[in-house]
Amino acid sequence: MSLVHALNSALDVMMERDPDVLIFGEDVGFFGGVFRVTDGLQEKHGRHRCFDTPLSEGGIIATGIGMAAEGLRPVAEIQFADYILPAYDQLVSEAARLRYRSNNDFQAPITVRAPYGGGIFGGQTHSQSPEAIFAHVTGLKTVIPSNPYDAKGLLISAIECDDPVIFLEPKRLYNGPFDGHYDKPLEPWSEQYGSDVPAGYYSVPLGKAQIIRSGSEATVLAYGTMVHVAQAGIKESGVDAELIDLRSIVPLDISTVEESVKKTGRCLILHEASKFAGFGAELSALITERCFYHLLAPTQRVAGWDIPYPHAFEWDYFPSPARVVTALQSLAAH
Amino acid sequence: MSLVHALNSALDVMMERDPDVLIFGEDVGFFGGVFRVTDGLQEKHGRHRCFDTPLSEGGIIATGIGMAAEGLRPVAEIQFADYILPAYDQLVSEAARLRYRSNNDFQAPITVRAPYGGGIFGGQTHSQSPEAIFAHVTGLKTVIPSNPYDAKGLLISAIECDDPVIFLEPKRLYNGPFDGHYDKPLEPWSEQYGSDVPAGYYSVPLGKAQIIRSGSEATVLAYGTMVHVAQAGIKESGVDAELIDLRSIVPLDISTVEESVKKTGRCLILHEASKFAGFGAELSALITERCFYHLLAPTQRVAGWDIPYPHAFEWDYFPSPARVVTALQSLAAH
Amino acid sequence: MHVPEPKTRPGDSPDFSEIELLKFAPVAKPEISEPSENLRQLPFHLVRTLTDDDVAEGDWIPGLSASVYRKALEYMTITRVFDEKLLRIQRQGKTSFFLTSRGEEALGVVPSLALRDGDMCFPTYRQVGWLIARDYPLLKLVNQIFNNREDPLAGKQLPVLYSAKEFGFYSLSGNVGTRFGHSVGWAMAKAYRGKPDIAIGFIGDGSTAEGAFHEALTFASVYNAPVILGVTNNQWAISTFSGIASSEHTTIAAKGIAYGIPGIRVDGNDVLAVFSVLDWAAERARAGFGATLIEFFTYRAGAHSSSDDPKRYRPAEEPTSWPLGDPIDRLKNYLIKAGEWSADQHEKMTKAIHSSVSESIKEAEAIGVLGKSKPPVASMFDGVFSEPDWRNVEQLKELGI
Amino acid sequence: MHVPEPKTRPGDSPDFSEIELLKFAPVAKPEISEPSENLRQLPFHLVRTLTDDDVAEGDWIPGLSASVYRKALEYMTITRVFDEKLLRIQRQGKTSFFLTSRGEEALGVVPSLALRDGDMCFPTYRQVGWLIARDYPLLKLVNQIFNNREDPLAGKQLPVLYSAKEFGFYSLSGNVGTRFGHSVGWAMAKAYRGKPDIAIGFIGDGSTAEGAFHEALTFASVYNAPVILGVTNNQWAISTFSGIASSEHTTIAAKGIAYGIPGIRVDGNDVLAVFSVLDWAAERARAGFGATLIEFFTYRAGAHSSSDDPKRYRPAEEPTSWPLGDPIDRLKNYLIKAGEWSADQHEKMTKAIHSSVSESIKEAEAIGVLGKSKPPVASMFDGVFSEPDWRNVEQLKELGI
Ligand SMILES: Cc1ncc(C[n+]2csc(CCOP(=O)(O)OP(=O)(O)O)c2C)c(N)n1
Ligand SMILES: Cc1ncc(C[n+]2csc(CCOP(=O)(O)OP(=O)(O)O)c2C)c(N)n1
Ligand SMILES: [Mg+2]
Ligand SMILES: [Mg+2]
Repeated sequence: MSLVHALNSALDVMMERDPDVLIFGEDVGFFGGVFRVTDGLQEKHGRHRCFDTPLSEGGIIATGIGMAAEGLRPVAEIQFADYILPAYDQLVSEAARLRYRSNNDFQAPITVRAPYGGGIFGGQTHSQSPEAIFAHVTGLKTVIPSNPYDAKGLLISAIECDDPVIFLEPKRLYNGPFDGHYDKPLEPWSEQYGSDVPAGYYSVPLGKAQIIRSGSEATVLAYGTMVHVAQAGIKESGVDAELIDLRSIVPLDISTVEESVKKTGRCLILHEASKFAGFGAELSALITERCFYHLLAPTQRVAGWDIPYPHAFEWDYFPSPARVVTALQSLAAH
Repeated sequence: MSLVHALNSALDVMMERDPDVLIFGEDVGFFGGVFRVTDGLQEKHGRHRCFDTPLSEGGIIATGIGMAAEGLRPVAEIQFADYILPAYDQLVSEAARLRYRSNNDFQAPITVRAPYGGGIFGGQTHSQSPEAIFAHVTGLKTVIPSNPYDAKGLLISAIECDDPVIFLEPKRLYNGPFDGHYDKPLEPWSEQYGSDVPAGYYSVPLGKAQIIRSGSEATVLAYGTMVHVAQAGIKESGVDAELIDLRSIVPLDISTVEESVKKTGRCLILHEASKFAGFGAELSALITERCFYHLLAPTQRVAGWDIPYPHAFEWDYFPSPARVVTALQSLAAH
Repeated sequence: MHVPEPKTRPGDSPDFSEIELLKFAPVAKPEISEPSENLRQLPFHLVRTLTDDDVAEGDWIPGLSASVYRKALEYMTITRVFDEKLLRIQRQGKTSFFLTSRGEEALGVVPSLALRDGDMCFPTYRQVGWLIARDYPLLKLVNQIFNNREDPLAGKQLPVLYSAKEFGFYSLSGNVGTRFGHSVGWAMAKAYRGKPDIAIGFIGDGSTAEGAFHEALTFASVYNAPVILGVTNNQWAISTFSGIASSEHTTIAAKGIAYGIPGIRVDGNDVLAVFSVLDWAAERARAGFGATLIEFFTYRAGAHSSSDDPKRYRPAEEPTSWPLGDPIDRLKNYLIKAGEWSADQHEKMTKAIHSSVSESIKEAEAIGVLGKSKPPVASMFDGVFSEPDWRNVEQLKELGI
Repeated sequence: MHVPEPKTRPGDSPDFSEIELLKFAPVAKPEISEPSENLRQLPFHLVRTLTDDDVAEGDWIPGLSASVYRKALEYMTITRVFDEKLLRIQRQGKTSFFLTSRGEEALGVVPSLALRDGDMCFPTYRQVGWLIARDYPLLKLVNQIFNNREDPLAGKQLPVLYSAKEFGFYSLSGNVGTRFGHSVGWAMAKAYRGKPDIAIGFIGDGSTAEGAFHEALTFASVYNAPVILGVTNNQWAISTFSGIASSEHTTIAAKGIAYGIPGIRVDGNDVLAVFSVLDWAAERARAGFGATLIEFFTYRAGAHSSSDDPKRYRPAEEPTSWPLGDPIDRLKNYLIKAGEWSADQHEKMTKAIHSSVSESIKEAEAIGVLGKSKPPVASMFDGVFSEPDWRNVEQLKELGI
């Protein structure tokens, strides 16, 4: 099953199980979403459970929070993560804070899905990775799957979670894995790790990382598309690295990370977002604070450059397996 | 001169020198701003140069960007940094990106002033420190002064800068320094370091940190109110620490930081914002990357807890000199 | 470039001549089923019932029994007394911040009485009257204001930013405008479930300039949400007069036309008119005709908050010159004229209120004012998420308590 | 809860009966000095001049010379041919993305001709006609679309997100709605300087739901900004019909009433009417009467973009059934009937356009299509700030070029 289908299945399963689950966003109703994630849901579950909204991200999230406060389980789609910013105030000042400020009187269990990341020649405003601006916000959970199985299980957990969850979908992985070798032919998900997706209900817990590959010489931390790039990079580097797919950055599975870095003594952090003050900085800081005396080399980051995402330079910007190789080899040399 | 007066003087000086400088925001006109930073400017320079706006942060910044694109030098006040979020999309998607995406065809030299930080019993929505969500954005500069002299000189540089600048004013320092000892009587600015402010034009460059105190055992990185807390903490700790006031976090004066940490071998980072994925993480990561082999101890962060700013617990939340002492002593012990 | 400026500033005499004119045009009351297309003149009038002679006139007399009005009178008086006393308490340094609804008491109290259990109010910070009119314990209000160990919000919120779900009162926040759209989502949820409950959202006149206002009205209109969208137009947004938020050439109620939603402007200091307009809008919502935009035309008779001094930006006599009077006085005079109330009763009631409010304050003071009593420090780490996060667990340890 | 749904979907026959009705009511043209209070009926009509018989009628005939209309005809035709050819080029994989203004060519071309040098357009992505009508070199457009080494935006932007300050064309971005308010600020700046220049901002019908729309109108109204605020209502926002963005019970033009700004709805496929309404609004702005909201009523005859297939959500015959016709055909027929143009001339012109557009494309292809030629990679680090930052300097080194 492709990642798109896995997400679609998660929504379908939850709509069947729970009449409180409503789905809405721009073009998600009759059309089924510009990436087809909500395909068929309106037809199957009716116009009142899966519907189009006005083109207003702030309005979508405000409406969703009101529904959630009433007791529904809204799942809102933001068409591209780049366009979540008009709703940033609602997410930070309201969704994230409602429980705390009301001392548990109200809660806002909304799930906000958005395709994120590059690799599809989307240019500056269809390629960004905004996870850091959510990770810093107390009260928001941020989840990023890297394969169909996790995508479905994590989305189900997100919808069931009593807290607001930002659910970032690596759009480059929707219809097939992608390891950064953009000149290779596209592969479909079938046969790939994580593409075996049960039809019914199951969940993958939020806050549990997954060790994709164990290794002894270095730890690589990644999420989303970069998990695949990491795999390619590790293979090509010849370094025996342990690869951890964080799966959710808040809550962060710190014990898995800590254990691994203490074992390997070296850490490489990957993300597509630009580097400066990105989420990789937090990971690096945590490793310093918790694993300093085990470190054999300085923790490194391979990330997007500190520039907007430039259309013509997609592959000069996107963190490549080659950069992973260089970083891993320089790490291992220490 | 107090920090409020220094800012007022910067605005006044720039309005006199440059008819393109316009000032606007909620309550900044006749009333002179809720913190009195624009006091008297409307009366002196006229209603068309300093005026009230509708209560709409998004509208304020959008209007300001349009003015800036035309060639004016708008200085917008956001009443509290907490309320900058409705304008976040304008700042990130427009102000920060206009130059790059238009390949220098247009630019957006807007200065956005906002009081930030805690220490005044403002509760959750009058106390936040949002610098990290700006630092991550390519194309935005973020400046935070810690004393009246710098405040005036930096604000003048911000207005003269051809890039959009977020200018965060530590509101707890407006009318006197504050070192975290909240039970001590308030002191005025007069006689304090940095309170000797020339009446006329001068500037302090963006991107140059200042060494407030040199020392050999550890480096302390701080900005805004925390510079004063750091001073108190260093004094009480007995550790011979070097204190660096970053003054602007983008651009960051990396060479001053690097040089100091290489010298001292230890680093403590302070900020009021909650810790997780805060700006301190970036500083910590940079230090690991650039000074690893000089480090004698793991870089530490003393920051706000990862909770919203809780009104009754102001002093349990606000990073105290005592926490600085503990951190410094533990650092120095290694 | 035009920069609007109020007609008068400190030192001038107040000039309310234009508002005087609004007083005298009777407004016909439409059927609730009337399509919004036929109601496009409505927002340019002012719905009133109580005349300057303290009698009720016109189409909009709500026809409720006098006992309801007496209740409103009592709750409004409690609200005012509460505000006065707590403002004094704040001045004494017993808490950090306070804010009153002086002059606008009807806008908290009347909706509370006009709407039902099961309905939900998404208030502004100037509507404690809603809670008071539902007999929310004053003691709990003061405990919240003091952030003491009995504070229902456990010290987490600034004074007056209450939350009381059981009383149909949504969680307040310092950010203005951000909850207006929640009322629409909440109402849509009720409609989705087929429940008869409705929502009422409020926003200040100044705050209508936020994009969130437009978004709420757009969604309310598109999905025909059973919601009343109220604007408390008290003429000021801190020091900024209402000409800066809206236009000098239209009314706030007229903004309904932009969304195909009926817009009504009502004299917010006329309790009968406020009841009547709310009933009309609530009935419309419950009958499936969708949202109504109501502009409650009133005047902020006090300072913006305890941090503000309005004498710096408006004539000191403005509050006492408001042509539409004071909501408590007008209702009292109406009831007295109608033989349903007396000066003597009023005095007695007021006295009783004074002592019961004082009582609550004393009780709360005994528990502790701000800084003298507070919930356990460890509790500040609770409620960030539904379940605690390792970061908070470690930070609690680091704090060493 | 009501979820609006278009009357027809794929498989149905298009139903435009309501729009048919709009065609036949003459609309009086007010003085530019007429206060907005007196113009509250205007937004519920549709301003037209060209009848179904291809003659011009009514108050709004702009009275420009035929040579102006011939120019408009030519530029609209260039726009259409350019769009058609480049869409094909995109389908051939020579660039990543494309988007046309098919059916809406008047809304780029006519404003460009109606406004002056010194004025500034804040366009949507469907208004390349503005640039074409100002003789911006087609070659540069194609170079941008190919992101080749001659791309004026140096490879930084998605195809069609042009910027051309010298041509009065503000920088585009993928985000919808965010520049609408910039037009207001820009206009305020001109007013502040006492210059006669005005701004024209555009936004799509779907995008009017963004808070940014409301904020722009609020600021334009309050400061009386010399700006024309245009909504290109092409009935669709990707797959979402216009009933979802605005209300089913009002018009977009009527949103002006909310701000005390005149709102006009004009047939956007009627070039004469578009000229006329723009002239009226521009004159108002220059004369100090402030902003005008114009709803350009049109139809998106093509797909949303190269990533879209409209047959999935609307009847395949909708585009050819639009009751208000095609802007190019209607203008052509009007000019022919008026004796100012001929079928023969038209054919010749079209042919010439085809070859000149093909020429430009070929020239650009010779420089290189997407991925075959690009600006130096190092240049991607330029222009983040006015001066380079050490991070970018180091990253350029890390990239090893
Ligand atoms: C988003 C946001 N911006 C600014 C403020 C600061 N502020 C608090 S109240 C206020 C004025 C509100 O005026 P209005 O909406 O008319 O309500 P009123 O106080 O008159 O009841 C302002 C600017 C805020 N609380 N939230
Ligand atoms: C802020 C934002 N949200 C969502 C999108 C995705 N998107 C691109 S175009 C579009 C529809 C726009 O419709 P409309 O405003 O009617 O303009 P049209 O395409 O019809 O000209 C959407 C939803 C976007 N570009 N920006
Ligand atoms: Mg107000
Ligand atoms: Mg459209």
